[in-house]
Amino acid sequence: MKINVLAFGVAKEIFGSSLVSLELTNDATIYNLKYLLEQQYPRLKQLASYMVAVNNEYALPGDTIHERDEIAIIPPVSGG
Amino acid sequence: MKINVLAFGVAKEIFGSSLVSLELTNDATIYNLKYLLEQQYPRLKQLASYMVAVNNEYALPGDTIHERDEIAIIPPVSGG
Amino acid sequence: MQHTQVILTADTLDVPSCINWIMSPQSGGIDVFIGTVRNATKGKSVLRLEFEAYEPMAISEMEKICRQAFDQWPVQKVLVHHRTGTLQVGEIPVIIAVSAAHRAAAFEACRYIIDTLKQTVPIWKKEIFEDGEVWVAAHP
Amino acid sequence: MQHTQVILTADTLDVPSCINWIMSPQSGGIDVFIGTVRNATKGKSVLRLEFEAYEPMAISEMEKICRQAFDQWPVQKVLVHHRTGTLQVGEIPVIIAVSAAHRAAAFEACRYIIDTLKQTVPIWKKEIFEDGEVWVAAHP
Repeated sequence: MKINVLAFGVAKEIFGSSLVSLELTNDATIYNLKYLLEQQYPRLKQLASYMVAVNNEYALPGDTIHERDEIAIIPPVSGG
Repeated sequence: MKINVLAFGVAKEIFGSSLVSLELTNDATIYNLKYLLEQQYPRLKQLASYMVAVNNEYALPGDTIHERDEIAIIPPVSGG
Repeated sequence: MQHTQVILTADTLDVPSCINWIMSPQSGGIDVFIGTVRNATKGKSVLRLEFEAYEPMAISEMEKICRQAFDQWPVQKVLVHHRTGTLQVGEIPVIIAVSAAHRAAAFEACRYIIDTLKQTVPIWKKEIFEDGEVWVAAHP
Repeated sequence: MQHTQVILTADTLDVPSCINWIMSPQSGGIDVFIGTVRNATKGKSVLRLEFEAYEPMAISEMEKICRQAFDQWPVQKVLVHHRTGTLQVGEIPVIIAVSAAHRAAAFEACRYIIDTLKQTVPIWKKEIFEDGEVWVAAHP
């Protein structure tokens, strides 16, 4: 399945875009997504940390990704 | 010596006045003053507590009172 | 004390002017405590409050608390405004504002100032009910 | 949630309107935290900040924190306003306000909200210096 990944803050600069598209297998997890992104964008691994959100909620590494989920890369937040 | 004692809050109501005059011996302490006041105004003893201030500072029971000191009775405060 | 503003007044307290005074380009966090007159105490309806102060000592005690805040936390500015006289429900008896480079100091100093003010500053509040009145905290 | 007001906006934040919203005849204490843009960070002069938010998730996370505050403390109203876009030194990125019958709950909930917001809400701040710019907290 093809999924779109939103990027914010420093992640947007690492991707060179606020939206990247990826091809994932149907039972792919957050862990699989992160592995794939880090292969393609090695600078992701230099972040202090980053989370993945699915449909506006923080996701765990084992969570499965479904088609049409809204996926976002959340680098360390710094609001306030 | 004759001293004036300022009263605030509930102490003003107990004294029936915002200022009472007392005759004290020259080496009188805060302790002596409180004893004298409590003889004259027994309702003072029904307060949760009360302090005496001398020249705008809280005084201790053993502190000596001098002529022309500004003495005030401070019932439990409740500002804020 | 140019970084301290202590005011005891019978006039209405003004939050925006307190915020204007406390803000500065050096500060990163400001904590403001605003006391307001509640419409009830212990389930009993309050009509209004009357505040009385031993003015010179109240000011000197409030200034002392501000100095203690500067001694204990890295704060930049400290403001204490307190009302006297008659206050209706919803009116503001006290505003405390503290600015600091970092928020922890602002929060802790602000809390310290209001907690200590309520214990040491010679100001007294009388609650007026439909059927009587009482000096708060006077009796056990 | 009629007792909660969460706003994420590119417009200037307005402290007086926050105070007006948070005050009520039931409340006895209000704690307000105001973040301000400092002119320096780690000794380096800051020209301005740029805030970016993942808007729907930022709002939902801020609402979640407000619900957690209601779960943990007896508070009456909770307000969170956060800016996006470019902010100059002295401008206000965030206002948190909490009202409660008693001040301890207002202070503790306000502190909880700003501390948690800074850890979980997807908003990012870029510091702009004379000689470059950096996303705050991005790198170890």
